[in-house]
Amino acid sequence: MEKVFFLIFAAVAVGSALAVVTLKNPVHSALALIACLLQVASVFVLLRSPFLAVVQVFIYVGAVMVLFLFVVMVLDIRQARMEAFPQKERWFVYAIVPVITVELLTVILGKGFPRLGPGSTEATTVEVLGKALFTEYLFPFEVVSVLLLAAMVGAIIMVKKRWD
Amino acid sequence: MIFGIKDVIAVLPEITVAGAASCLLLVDFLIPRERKSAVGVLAIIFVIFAAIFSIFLMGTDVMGTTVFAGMFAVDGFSTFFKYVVYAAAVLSIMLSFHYVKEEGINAGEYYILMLFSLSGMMVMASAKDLLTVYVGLELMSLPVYVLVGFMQGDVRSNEGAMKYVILGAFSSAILLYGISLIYGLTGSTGLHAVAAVLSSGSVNQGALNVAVIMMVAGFAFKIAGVPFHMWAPDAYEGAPTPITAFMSVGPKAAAFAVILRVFMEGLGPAYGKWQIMLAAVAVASLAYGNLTAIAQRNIKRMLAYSSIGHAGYALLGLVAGTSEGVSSVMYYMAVYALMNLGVFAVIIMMRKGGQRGTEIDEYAGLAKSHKGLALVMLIFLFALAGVPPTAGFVAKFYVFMALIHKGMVGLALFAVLMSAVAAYFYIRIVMLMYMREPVKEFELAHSRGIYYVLAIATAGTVILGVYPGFLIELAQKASLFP
Amino acid sequence: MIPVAWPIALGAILFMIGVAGVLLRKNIIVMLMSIELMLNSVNLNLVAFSYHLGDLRGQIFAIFTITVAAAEVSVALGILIALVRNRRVFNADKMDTMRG
Amino acid sequence: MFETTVEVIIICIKVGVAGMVLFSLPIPLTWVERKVAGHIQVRLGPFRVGPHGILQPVADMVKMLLKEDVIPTKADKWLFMLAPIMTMVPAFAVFVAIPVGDKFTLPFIGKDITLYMSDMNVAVVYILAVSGLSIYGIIFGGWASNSKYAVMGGLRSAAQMISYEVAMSFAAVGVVMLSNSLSLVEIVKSQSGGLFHWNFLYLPVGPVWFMIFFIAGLAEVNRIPFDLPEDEGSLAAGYHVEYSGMRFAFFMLAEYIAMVTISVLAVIFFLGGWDDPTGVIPLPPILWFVGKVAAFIYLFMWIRFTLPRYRYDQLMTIGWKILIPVSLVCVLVTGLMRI
Repeated sequence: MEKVFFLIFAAVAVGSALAVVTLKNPVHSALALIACLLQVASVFVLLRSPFLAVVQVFIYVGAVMVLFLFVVMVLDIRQARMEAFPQKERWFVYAIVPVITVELLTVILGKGFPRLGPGSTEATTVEVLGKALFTEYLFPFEVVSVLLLAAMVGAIIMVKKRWD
Repeated sequence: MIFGIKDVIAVLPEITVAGAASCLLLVDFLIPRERKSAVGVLAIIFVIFAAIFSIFLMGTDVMGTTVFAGMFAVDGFSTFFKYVVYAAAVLSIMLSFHYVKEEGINAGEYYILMLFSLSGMMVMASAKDLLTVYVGLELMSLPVYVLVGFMQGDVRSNEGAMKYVILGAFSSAILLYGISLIYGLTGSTGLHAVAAVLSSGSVNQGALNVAVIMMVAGFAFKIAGVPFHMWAPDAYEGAPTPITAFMSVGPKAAAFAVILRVFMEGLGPAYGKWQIMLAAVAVASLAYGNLTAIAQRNIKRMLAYSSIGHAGYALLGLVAGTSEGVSSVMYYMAVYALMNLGVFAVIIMMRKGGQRGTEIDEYAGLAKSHKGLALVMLIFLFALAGVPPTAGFVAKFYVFMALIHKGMVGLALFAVLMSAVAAYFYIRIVMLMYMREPVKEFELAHSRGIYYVLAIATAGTVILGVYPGFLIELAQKASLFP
Repeated sequence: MIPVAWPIALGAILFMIGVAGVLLRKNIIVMLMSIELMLNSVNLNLVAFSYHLGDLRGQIFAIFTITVAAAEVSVALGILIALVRNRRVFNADKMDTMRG
Repeated sequence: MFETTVEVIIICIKVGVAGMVLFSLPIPLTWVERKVAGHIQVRLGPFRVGPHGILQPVADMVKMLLKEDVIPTKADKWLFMLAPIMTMVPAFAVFVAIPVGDKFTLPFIGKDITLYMSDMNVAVVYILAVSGLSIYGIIFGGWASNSKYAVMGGLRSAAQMISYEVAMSFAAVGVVMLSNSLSLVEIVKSQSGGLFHWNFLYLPVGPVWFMIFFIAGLAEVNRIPFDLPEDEGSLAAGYHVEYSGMRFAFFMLAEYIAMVTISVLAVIFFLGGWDDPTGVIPLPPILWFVGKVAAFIYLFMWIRFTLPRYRYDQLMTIGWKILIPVSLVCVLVTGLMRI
């Protein structure tokens, strides 16, 4: 049963990912990316990581993508949305990407990952994650908090009309 | 696991810098626009405090241990690189005082973002876990993206920042993919645990190859190694010049610190795999960087290509994969910081009024009217070219020795050949300065900050060239394998 | 039980689609979205490994990745807005003020 | 096998009941809203169709169904048609995680039936995440209409919802800190035992958290005084200005459900859910729950017909310069109190 669900999610995810890079209108790409992110969140649930799934929906879909759309709309990208696609001068990428993908798949999955077990059926609880985050991973957590402050200052300073 | 006072003491320098940045954000409100240099002065003072704490840590029993559950190492290696980035930050801030006024970008956030970036570099220098490596890397990069685009009204600055941020994020994603594979292969992200599993040999070699390729590619982006260098020339040219100086020195040193630690400690057992890839990147960087630099007319662009070339030299030390190689990279980074900041100090001095000081032709005949400045510039250019008795020569020599001791004579010969090529475009500027007649009167920016930087950089370049022993010994002691 | 190969394969495919998007598209916003796609595939990898290793590290790493990616996007979009204000370009190829 | 089948059937029934209730809720609510408006502003309200206009919603529904469905020529057709559904789906999906009571035992069979579809251990984050998704319908609806007013309304909405989602999440964090759980059932249980155990009365931070949540909630559902996205004065009707007929009805439906969601959440987070405040009145818990929610909905309407609308910059000031700093202080205080 889980496998069937996974295959459905995976198929939709790949389809919408392709849509992200092929659609001409950035707003449509954003919609496709939202779909893809939601599918990946569903896969997280299947992989017994419900907290990560909701974090993905909360931060990525709920905030990051809104930011994207906001910028697309503020800048009124309608006029600039059309671009020649496919682009002839980069034809070689079309040739290389599928080859690398196949190679990646065969190489990575060829011999498998011997250290990996079958996986448990229990979902990771928030309590466990929270404890780990504030003990073992306290240092990176604090670094990320500084990083968010820096990013906030940076984003504001870039966008604010400083003086004219 | 409860954290004690020891963990806090161990990260005191980082706390100082990050805390100073946060406090200065508030202080900045109280300072009127025309006196924003005060924020820079305060920033320098705090960095000096951090440096004092770093010295103080060397005497405590925290030295040589890891804290925060093995995430963060306090050792000679990290302290060495922290000093390089402290120097880069302090000297770049000194270079900025005049320049930001000239360009009309004197905002307090300019210095504050530099401090944030500095704290990221410090985290990188001490990172003992791939997770810490990643967050440190991003904390270093994000403020630099913004600083590159700090000249809001200047399209070149905006474009440089845009290219830098897109390619930076792209490279981070590639690096992360490599890290995720390493995690899957070894079940850990701690460098020691990764090394332990890798040396047991029971890993999927194909997937390991992919992971190593991804990590080499991701890190090569950060040090602007060919073929992952495309962002460098545009970002260097577009950025405010003191930021160009800063990013050509600080982030590069921090990235090398991380590369050395990750490859030598974490992926040490996979030496055979990454050695050949890094050698390829190094050779490509040497050839492409030095040959393309010849054709440049803009001095910042030329220095961008030259920095690509220098990344190639430094990488060669890592390719050797020995203790000597590691310490040669450390020495190279320290010396490169001094001589590069020196060159940029001269360039910033040339930025005044209508004179941009970024075109190479603008330097024609400098020696006729400003003998001292031309001499100083000559010293730095000779150092970058690797002419004895400057420190640049010693640094290159030391890298080549590491290669030769490892038996890689071919690589060493190629590198020597490339430094001959490099000498051409550095010395071309010297010729311009001394042999040509000046086109017009030179205007020079006189600022105490720039003089200090020139003095420090000149002294460092000359003294380390004549008496290199002291710093080399320090690097050897602080090397990963003393 | 989902075999470990499946999410990893999905991740690899999404990653390559993202790479193709960055290399092929010229629209800066779409390039940024492609980068998000790549980061997303990284998260998929990390979570799948974490699940099969019975180890928390991967999930924690993924939380950090998501957070940092959000910060990165905000900075990138800020820079884009500054760029567009000065010069109405959305195509990476039209960023050609500097050459050499 | 039998057990599983029964479980599946029970879940299906729950989904069906919840869906029907949610779909039919706007029918009484529109009538109530107009009547409340009439009484507060001293006018009649609907009075023609049926006694006291009680059949007015039916008439409205017939009108909606029969109205021509207009799609503007230059609109992005697919997105235009998708947008109303995109606002509605998250509004419904939120209710998967919302409990309306603990459980009751079926008479004769003796089987326990829980009054929630699933007791997720990440329910709080799930609700915040999923209810945040309804913004896409608004953004895409506004954008796809290809009309200035609609785009402006969509943009305002996006900015407003993002800004207030921060404050709202902080309020949720406060509740989680007070109740030590992310599961809504646990949060309600932690408040059981009468009025003085409710988070609302966890002094001194409880009332502050409640106000933050309530104000942010008002803004999240675009109700007066924060209904800038559909400001008639300056934006015609905002993001749904181009919509008509059933598609418009979908937007309205989603808006009413969002209002109910916020009321339900406020009751669960702060007012003890189905807990009896006195401990002596023998009413079934579900009635307490419905009663509290109804009181909240009335409060929303009361505010709507009493207060004027804020200016856009005032709205942003309230969000960023008041609510968020206050939340930060509150997190600190709550943390200190809970050590």
